[in-house]
Amino acid sequence: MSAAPSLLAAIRVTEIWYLGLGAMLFTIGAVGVLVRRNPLVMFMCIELMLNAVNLTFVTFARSLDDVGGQVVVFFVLVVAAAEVVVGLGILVALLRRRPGATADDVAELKG
Amino acid sequence: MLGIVAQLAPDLLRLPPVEWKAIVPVLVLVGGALLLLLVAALSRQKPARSVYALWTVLVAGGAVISEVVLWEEVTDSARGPFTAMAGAVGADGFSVFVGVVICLSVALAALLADGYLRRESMEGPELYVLMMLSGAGGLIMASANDLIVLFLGLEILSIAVYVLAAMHLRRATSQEAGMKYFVLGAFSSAFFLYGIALIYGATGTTNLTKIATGVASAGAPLGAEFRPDALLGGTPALLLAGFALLVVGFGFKVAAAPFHTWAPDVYQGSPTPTVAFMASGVKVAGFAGMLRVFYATFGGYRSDWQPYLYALAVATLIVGSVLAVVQTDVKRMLAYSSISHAGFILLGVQAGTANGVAGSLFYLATYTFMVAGSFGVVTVVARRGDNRTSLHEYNGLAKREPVLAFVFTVFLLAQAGVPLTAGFFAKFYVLRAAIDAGYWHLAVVAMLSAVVAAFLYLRIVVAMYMTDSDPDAVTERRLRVPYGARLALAVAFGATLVFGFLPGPLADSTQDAVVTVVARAR
Amino acid sequence: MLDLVWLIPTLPLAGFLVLVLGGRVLGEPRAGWLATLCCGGSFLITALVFFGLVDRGAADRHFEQTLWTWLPSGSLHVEFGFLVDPLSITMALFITGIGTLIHLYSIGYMHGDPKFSKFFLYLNLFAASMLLLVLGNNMLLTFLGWEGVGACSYFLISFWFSKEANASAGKKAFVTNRIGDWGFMIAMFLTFQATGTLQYGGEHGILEQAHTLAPVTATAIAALLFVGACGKSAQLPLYVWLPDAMAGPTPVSALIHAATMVTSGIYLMTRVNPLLAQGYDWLPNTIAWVGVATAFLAATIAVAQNDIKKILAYSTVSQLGYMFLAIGSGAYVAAVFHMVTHAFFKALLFLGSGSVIHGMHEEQDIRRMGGLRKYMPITAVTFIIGWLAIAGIPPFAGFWSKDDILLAALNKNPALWAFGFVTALLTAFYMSRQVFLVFFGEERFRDAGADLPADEAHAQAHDEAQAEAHDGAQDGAHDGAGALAHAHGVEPHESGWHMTVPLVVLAALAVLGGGLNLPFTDSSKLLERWLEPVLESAGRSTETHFSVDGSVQTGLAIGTALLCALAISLAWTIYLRRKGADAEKIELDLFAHAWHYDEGITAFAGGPGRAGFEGVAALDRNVVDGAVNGVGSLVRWTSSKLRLAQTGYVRSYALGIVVGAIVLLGLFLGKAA
Amino acid sequence: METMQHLSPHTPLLTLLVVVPFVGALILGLVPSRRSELHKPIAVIFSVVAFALSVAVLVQFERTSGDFQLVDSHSWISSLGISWTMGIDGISLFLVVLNGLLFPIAILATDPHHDQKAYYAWLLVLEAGCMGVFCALDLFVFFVMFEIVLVPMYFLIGQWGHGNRTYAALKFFLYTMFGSAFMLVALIATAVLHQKAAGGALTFDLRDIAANLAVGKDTARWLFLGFAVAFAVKVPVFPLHTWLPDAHTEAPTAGSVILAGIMLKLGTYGLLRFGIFLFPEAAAHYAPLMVTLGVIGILYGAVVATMQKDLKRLVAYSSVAHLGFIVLGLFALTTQGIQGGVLQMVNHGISTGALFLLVGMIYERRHTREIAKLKGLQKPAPILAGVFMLVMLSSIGLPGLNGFLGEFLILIGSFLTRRWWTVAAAAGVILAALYLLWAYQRVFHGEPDEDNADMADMRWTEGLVMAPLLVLIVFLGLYPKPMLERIEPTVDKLMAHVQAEADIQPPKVGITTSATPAAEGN
Amino acid sequence: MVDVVVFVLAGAAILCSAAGVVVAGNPVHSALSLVATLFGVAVLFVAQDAHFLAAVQIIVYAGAIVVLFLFVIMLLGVDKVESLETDPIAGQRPAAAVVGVVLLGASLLTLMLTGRDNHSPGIATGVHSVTGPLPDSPSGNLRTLARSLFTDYLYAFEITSILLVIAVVGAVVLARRTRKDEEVPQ
Repeated sequence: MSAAPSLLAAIRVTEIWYLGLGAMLFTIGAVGVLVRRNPLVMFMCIELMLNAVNLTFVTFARSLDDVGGQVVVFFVLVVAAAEVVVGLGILVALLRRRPGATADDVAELKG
Repeated sequence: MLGIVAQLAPDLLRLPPVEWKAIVPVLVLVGGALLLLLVAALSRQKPARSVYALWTVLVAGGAVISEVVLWEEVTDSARGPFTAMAGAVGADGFSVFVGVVICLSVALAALLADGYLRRESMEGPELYVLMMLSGAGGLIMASANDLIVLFLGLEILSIAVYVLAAMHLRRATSQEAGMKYFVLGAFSSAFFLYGIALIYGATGTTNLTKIATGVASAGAPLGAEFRPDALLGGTPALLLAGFALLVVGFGFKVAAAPFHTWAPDVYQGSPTPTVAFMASGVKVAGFAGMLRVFYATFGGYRSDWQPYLYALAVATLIVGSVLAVVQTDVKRMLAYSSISHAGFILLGVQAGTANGVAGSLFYLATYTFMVAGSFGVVTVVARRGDNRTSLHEYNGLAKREPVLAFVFTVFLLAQAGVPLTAGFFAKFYVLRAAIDAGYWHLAVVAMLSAVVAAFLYLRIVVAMYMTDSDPDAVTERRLRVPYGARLALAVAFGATLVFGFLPGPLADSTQDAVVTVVARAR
Repeated sequence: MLDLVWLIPTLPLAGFLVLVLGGRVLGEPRAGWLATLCCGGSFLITALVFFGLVDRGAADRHFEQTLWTWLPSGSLHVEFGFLVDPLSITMALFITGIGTLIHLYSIGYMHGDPKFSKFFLYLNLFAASMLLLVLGNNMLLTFLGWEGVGACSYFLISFWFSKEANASAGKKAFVTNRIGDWGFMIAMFLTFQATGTLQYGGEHGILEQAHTLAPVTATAIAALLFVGACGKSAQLPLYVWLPDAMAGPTPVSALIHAATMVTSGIYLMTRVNPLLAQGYDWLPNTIAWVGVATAFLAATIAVAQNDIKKILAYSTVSQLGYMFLAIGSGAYVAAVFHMVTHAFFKALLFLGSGSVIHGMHEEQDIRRMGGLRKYMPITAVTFIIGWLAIAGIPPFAGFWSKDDILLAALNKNPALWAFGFVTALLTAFYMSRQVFLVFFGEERFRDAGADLPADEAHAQAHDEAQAEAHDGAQDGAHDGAGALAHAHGVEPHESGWHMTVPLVVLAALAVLGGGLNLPFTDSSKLLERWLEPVLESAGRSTETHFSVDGSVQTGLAIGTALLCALAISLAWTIYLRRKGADAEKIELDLFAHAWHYDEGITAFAGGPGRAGFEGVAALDRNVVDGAVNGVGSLVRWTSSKLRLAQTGYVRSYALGIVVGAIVLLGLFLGKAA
Repeated sequence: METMQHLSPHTPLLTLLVVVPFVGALILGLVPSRRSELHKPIAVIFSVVAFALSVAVLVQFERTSGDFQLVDSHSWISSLGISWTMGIDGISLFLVVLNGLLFPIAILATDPHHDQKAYYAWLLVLEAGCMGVFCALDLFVFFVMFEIVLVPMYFLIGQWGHGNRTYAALKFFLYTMFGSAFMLVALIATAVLHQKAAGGALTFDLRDIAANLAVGKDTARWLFLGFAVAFAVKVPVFPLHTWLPDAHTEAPTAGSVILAGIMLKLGTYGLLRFGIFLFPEAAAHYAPLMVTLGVIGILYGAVVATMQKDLKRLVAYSSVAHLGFIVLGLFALTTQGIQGGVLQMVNHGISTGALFLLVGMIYERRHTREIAKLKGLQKPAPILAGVFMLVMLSSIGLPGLNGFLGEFLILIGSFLTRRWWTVAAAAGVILAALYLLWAYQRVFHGEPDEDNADMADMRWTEGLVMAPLLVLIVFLGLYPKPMLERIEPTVDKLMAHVQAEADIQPPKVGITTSATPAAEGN
Repeated sequence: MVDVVVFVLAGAAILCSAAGVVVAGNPVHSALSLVATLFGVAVLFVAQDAHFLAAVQIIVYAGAIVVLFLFVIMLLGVDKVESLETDPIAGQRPAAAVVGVVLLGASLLTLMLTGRDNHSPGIATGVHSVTGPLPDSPSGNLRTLARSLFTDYLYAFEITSILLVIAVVGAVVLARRTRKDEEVPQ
């Protein structure tokens, strides 16, 4: 009975757990951008990537005992918000002209 | 408000001193943009549209003046570069030089935009506002002394340009360009940010001065050539991965292969004056960030990043020149050419020497004129709808519009690197830097790619001078060259030739503008 | 008087310049007279210089005059100057002398030609060049004359350029000569390297230095010069241009292609005789064998020719072969002697044939002649004199000179002599054949064209190209004349005095020319004594020490003459008595086709040669330029493939960015790992 | 002449040589297009003034000195040590005069059928550039001039050329630029490495660098190759020659004259000045290669010329052969070879220039250059034929005409060091006779068909324009001493330099200098 | 032990919902999955003592940004289910899979390499507390953060305003309607 908790207790959640999780999240986001055609979902995937970065920053902030890493997350949030606004604006302008268009449909310019 | 707080609770919040001088150029641009926005929004009857452009030029000019004032200080040997805003801003010759170039790019693009907006029946001062704000972002990047500030500047610059790209609401390709630019830009920003995070983890700070000068665990500075690995053995993988991801971000902004893919599509689809800004201002800002981070901050890690910039330069040179060969759209051709120019500028960056930085700066400055002029001509020739950009539209242009054709030819030849144009000296300086640093093989690759790229410029010249006009083009109305565009073309033309004959003063200033680690707080 | 030497080439040159500028204004016949006067004046000056030279002692007969420094470059220093010595002045004398006669003759011959003045312009230029050739005091100036005469020869062969064949013949002559000139040039280079100079005379001249040269060098230089001589003097293997050169107007054939230009090879070899002496023995042997082979070969060919000029052309080749036989045998005097006598009688024969052609209205086929002695008596008589001279019948000039050569050959190698001897018989035979068919027998020109034997049709066809060339003589306006003559027959007539006077003078010289060097006593060997200063430097005695004694010599001479007479009677039997019934037994196809040599070369040049050139041109187009365009195509192809990556799909671009990021990450991590 | 003597020695004659035609071009640019009657006179006046200046240079030239003369130096870009340094010696003197002579002739001899103004302006720019190439003593200035001439020639071919002109113009530009790519890299490397090794400031001064080239042997060889490629393309040396037939064939007459007469000499001049003079040891090391290529060029060019169906193309290939001689002569590294090479540069300019003028006259009358369509022209046009014959014989290398002496000196010079190459090269003399005489036969001989029967003979104006060339052909063939004695001191000096630097012995000539004759090794 | 459980649960939630964002055919589902992911990340923020950030994460991200997404979905009616069976771009999906694996591998490799080379425990090799140490108590978090934001990061803070202006102007410009008849023919 006590073996399992002690084993669990022996396991410490170190920074690499968080960083690894961040890397996974980042990768999922990146892959999402590659495989989804709906531009909205692509934006969401980019948000996933930004979140992964945020997680990384917070983790580093803790291991370095430095507040700077946490402050950065604020700015990332602002940037994410601004990006989404403009991105959705572009999307609105685009989809208003071509309702239901996917990212693949917008491929007139090429070569 | 913060001031009030600070006054009320001095021990709670000790505001850093604000070095106005260092941020005046940014403030001028932002203030000018906001003023324009307010006036345009509040005034009953709309002012003449040219006023917007004029205002933008004035604001950019004001920013340039404030930069020049700053230049006097930072290049003064007694005073020199300084940091401001709690070390977030680094005011040095480099930031000033780049700032001036970006302001020029804003002004030129604004002049082009004037006639363009009227022709395309597009409204509003927003384009100018966004351009000025974007320019402010560029200035922020140039003077950023903190990776976060750099990132914010990059986003300010980019997000505004995403909007600019998508702004021509009646052209489907404009939105397509905007969408592509946005998605890919945000995507690459995420990589860039991740890179910042890794570097933060590796160094413990995002402040460039602190990174560069280093803070040992004991808290004693190790000097400019600080390398943590000197203590630990080998550059930490975290830092190296950070470099790689930063290169992704910068590479995207400057359109270096393999992160260039957006450029042709976006250049082709976006409103042409915007493209002029994109190809000059955005590229300049991207390279400014790159130089600040790699050359100045991580100069001690030169041997780590040089090989990869080398590879990037080779790929960019080849892709830019080779892919241009089969294009039939002039805007697209110029897009590829701008990629190959990025490769040339990378030559200077990767040399990792003061000469290299100076060469890159010279290249960027002169390229701004050449490319703004080129896209200026494209703007004019594209006619209403902004879609007459195919090569055959240029057939026989020399017969119909001899002056325009000649001016365009000069821009094209300058881009090809023909002597007695600024473009030649631009190539000369970066080549010299590369060779000086021992990278003669890269110089050879670059020159060979220039030969391939020359084909593209000559093709346009062939169309203009050696091909007969399309039958319907002859019967069409003559092209109207708006006054703004005339002015812009004249300035660009003059600069291209003047710097082609007398590059000395400009080259000397680039020597003063070599980026350094700004460590002195004023 | 020797100072006047510069006037010798200058006078014809002046004539040339005047004719260039004002030839058309002068018109006919003044242009011709001007040219003749210039040449004649030159002859007079030459004579003056000659006497000036004679006045000097035998040891002092060497005079140089430098006009200006021509080519100064480092240690190379070439003057534009003249060398007067017995050899050059002998050459100059007969060049100007015969030249003047032929100028005069041409006034009549070229009468009515629209390019009358141009013809004389070329003739004067030729005379000037030829005189530079022989009078030049260095190899380079000789070469200037050498190529100059080649160019004039080219101009004159293709004088009636409207006919393709004439133009081709001219080109062929020039190009073939150039092959020889290649040797000449290399010889000059080697000479310069070995001796540091190109001057003949003087203390440091080539001739003085010759005996200090390594034998191998001397041999090489001489051999290369001999290559040049082979070209200019139409020896194997380069003789092919000379028969074709008959496309030119007949006076040209007489002057250039018989009397003067073609003998410049002999002059050259004689000039550099010290080199030959210093060199290895195989070279003189080779020269002798080439000479005798050429002589024999050309004689056999001449047997089967039907063109009156072509017979003479092959005869010239054959006689030149004799001269080289003499050179190779070390008998320079004999060579020069034969050169002079040959100039007399061959010029005479050519001019005679020109007179015949003229009188026959441009007919050149001897099968359509016959019995002409009645119509053109002066021509016939002089021609017959020439015939006897060349056939080696005493006391005509040819007998003496040919005899000298045969003796020298016998002395060198009996085999050489044997070939030379047979050639002499052949010469007598084919010349007799020509004389009999032209001047004797029945008159075949009235129904000409009808009686050509059928089996000769193909031979005729072979000659067509050349025949056409001659038919078309006298420019396009006269084109129909020959054909007309065939159809209706012609009434031959004697030529005017312009033409007959030179014939008579030359006939006299052909009779008396032997007197220059009679073998009876040492004092009668005028030429030998005269040339002694030039030849004694050879290091070998010019006194040929014959291994056979005098009586044998005399016997041989008489025997040869008798056998030649026999050959003549054989020709008489075949062509006059039996009217050419068995002619085909002697006029072998092989001979008619010139041993297929020229045809072979033509076939080669037109076939594999041309194909080779085409191949190189195709190589240039497809491989060398193809590589250039290929690079262009490669770039274009790469571009068109690479642009496929630019799909337009934003997701592909994102993929590209990720891949790029991974690559960079991988590279950096590779560094870290 | 009197006034020329009075020119002060400080008159910057050489700078004027460059500036005068350039100013002429600018003035032409300012004259309105519709004042077409002014264009040709202006062009003629300026080119004649330039010619007069070049004659003044000839008069002022000190005959016995092998040094650079009339040197005129002004700092241009001081930070790079670049200065506008002009000077001539015996090598460049006659090329300058030839340049001065050929341009007025080319301008007078031909008329463009459209766009007069631009045509003459480009020609004058071209003249300025060519003058600059021959006079420049600064590596950088040389390169600028070397490269700038591409532009006017590109336009001349592309706009006023014949059928396949755009292809030819593009090929010409790109091919030459390809070569220059290597040269630019090598040029910068030379200056940079020289500075590094020798210390002191960066300099591009030819004299300074050549005086003590402080780079390693292997480096110098690489640098030499870099330069050599550029010049080899320009010369053109086999197998880099294929741009030439296209460019020559499609160019307008004046373009062909200048291309053949002047621009090919830029390559040979460059090989001499920036190959042999700058890198003597490397030149000696690569001499076997260059000589071999030269010889191949002689034979190959001749063979290919023989099979050409286009008269201009034939003449173009003949240039390949003739220029092969020059390369052979230069790299024989003997006094006679180099002197012959210089002489031949001028001679080839005269005779091939004249040949192209004549072909141009035929083309103007018959509107074809195809040999098969021309026949029997000597009948309707005897004077033209005669002049053609004279020029052709000069080209064939007939003694007594100018073409021979150059070839002869080259061959005799190269024989001293490269015997067997020379033996092969001399065979080119045979082939020259073959292809030119054959061409002459096909064009001028034979009975003219009806197309050719009425061709007009040479007009007296045309004759007048040709006259100087014809006079020179004969004069220089008989009395080249005035030229040779001015060339010789420079060549002697050059040879001394080469022999000292490359550690080679002067070839032995004559028995007196050598105990065992050189022929012993035969 | 608690932190392990929290990490595992939150991590699993994050990964699952992140995967949900990617694989959900309906964009609304994706948006909701995104919210879940954001919550998970917020939990991990809390686990690392970044309480304030966790709150902001929920308010700004989940509350504002995702709502904006949903708003646009509704506005444009793009909530139609995307067919995810195939990818029209040939090879895109396998390439994405490969690239994803490699990218992840590279990232993890980076961490592992750093951990290996680093003599001190942990991955972050940087200098500690450059900007300032983290507060000991959760209550100090906000204060410390705020001070840093308004001193060290004052400039960055100020320039974010530009970003917001751009966002506003951009949205206005792009949302502007145009008349159909002015359509530019392509």
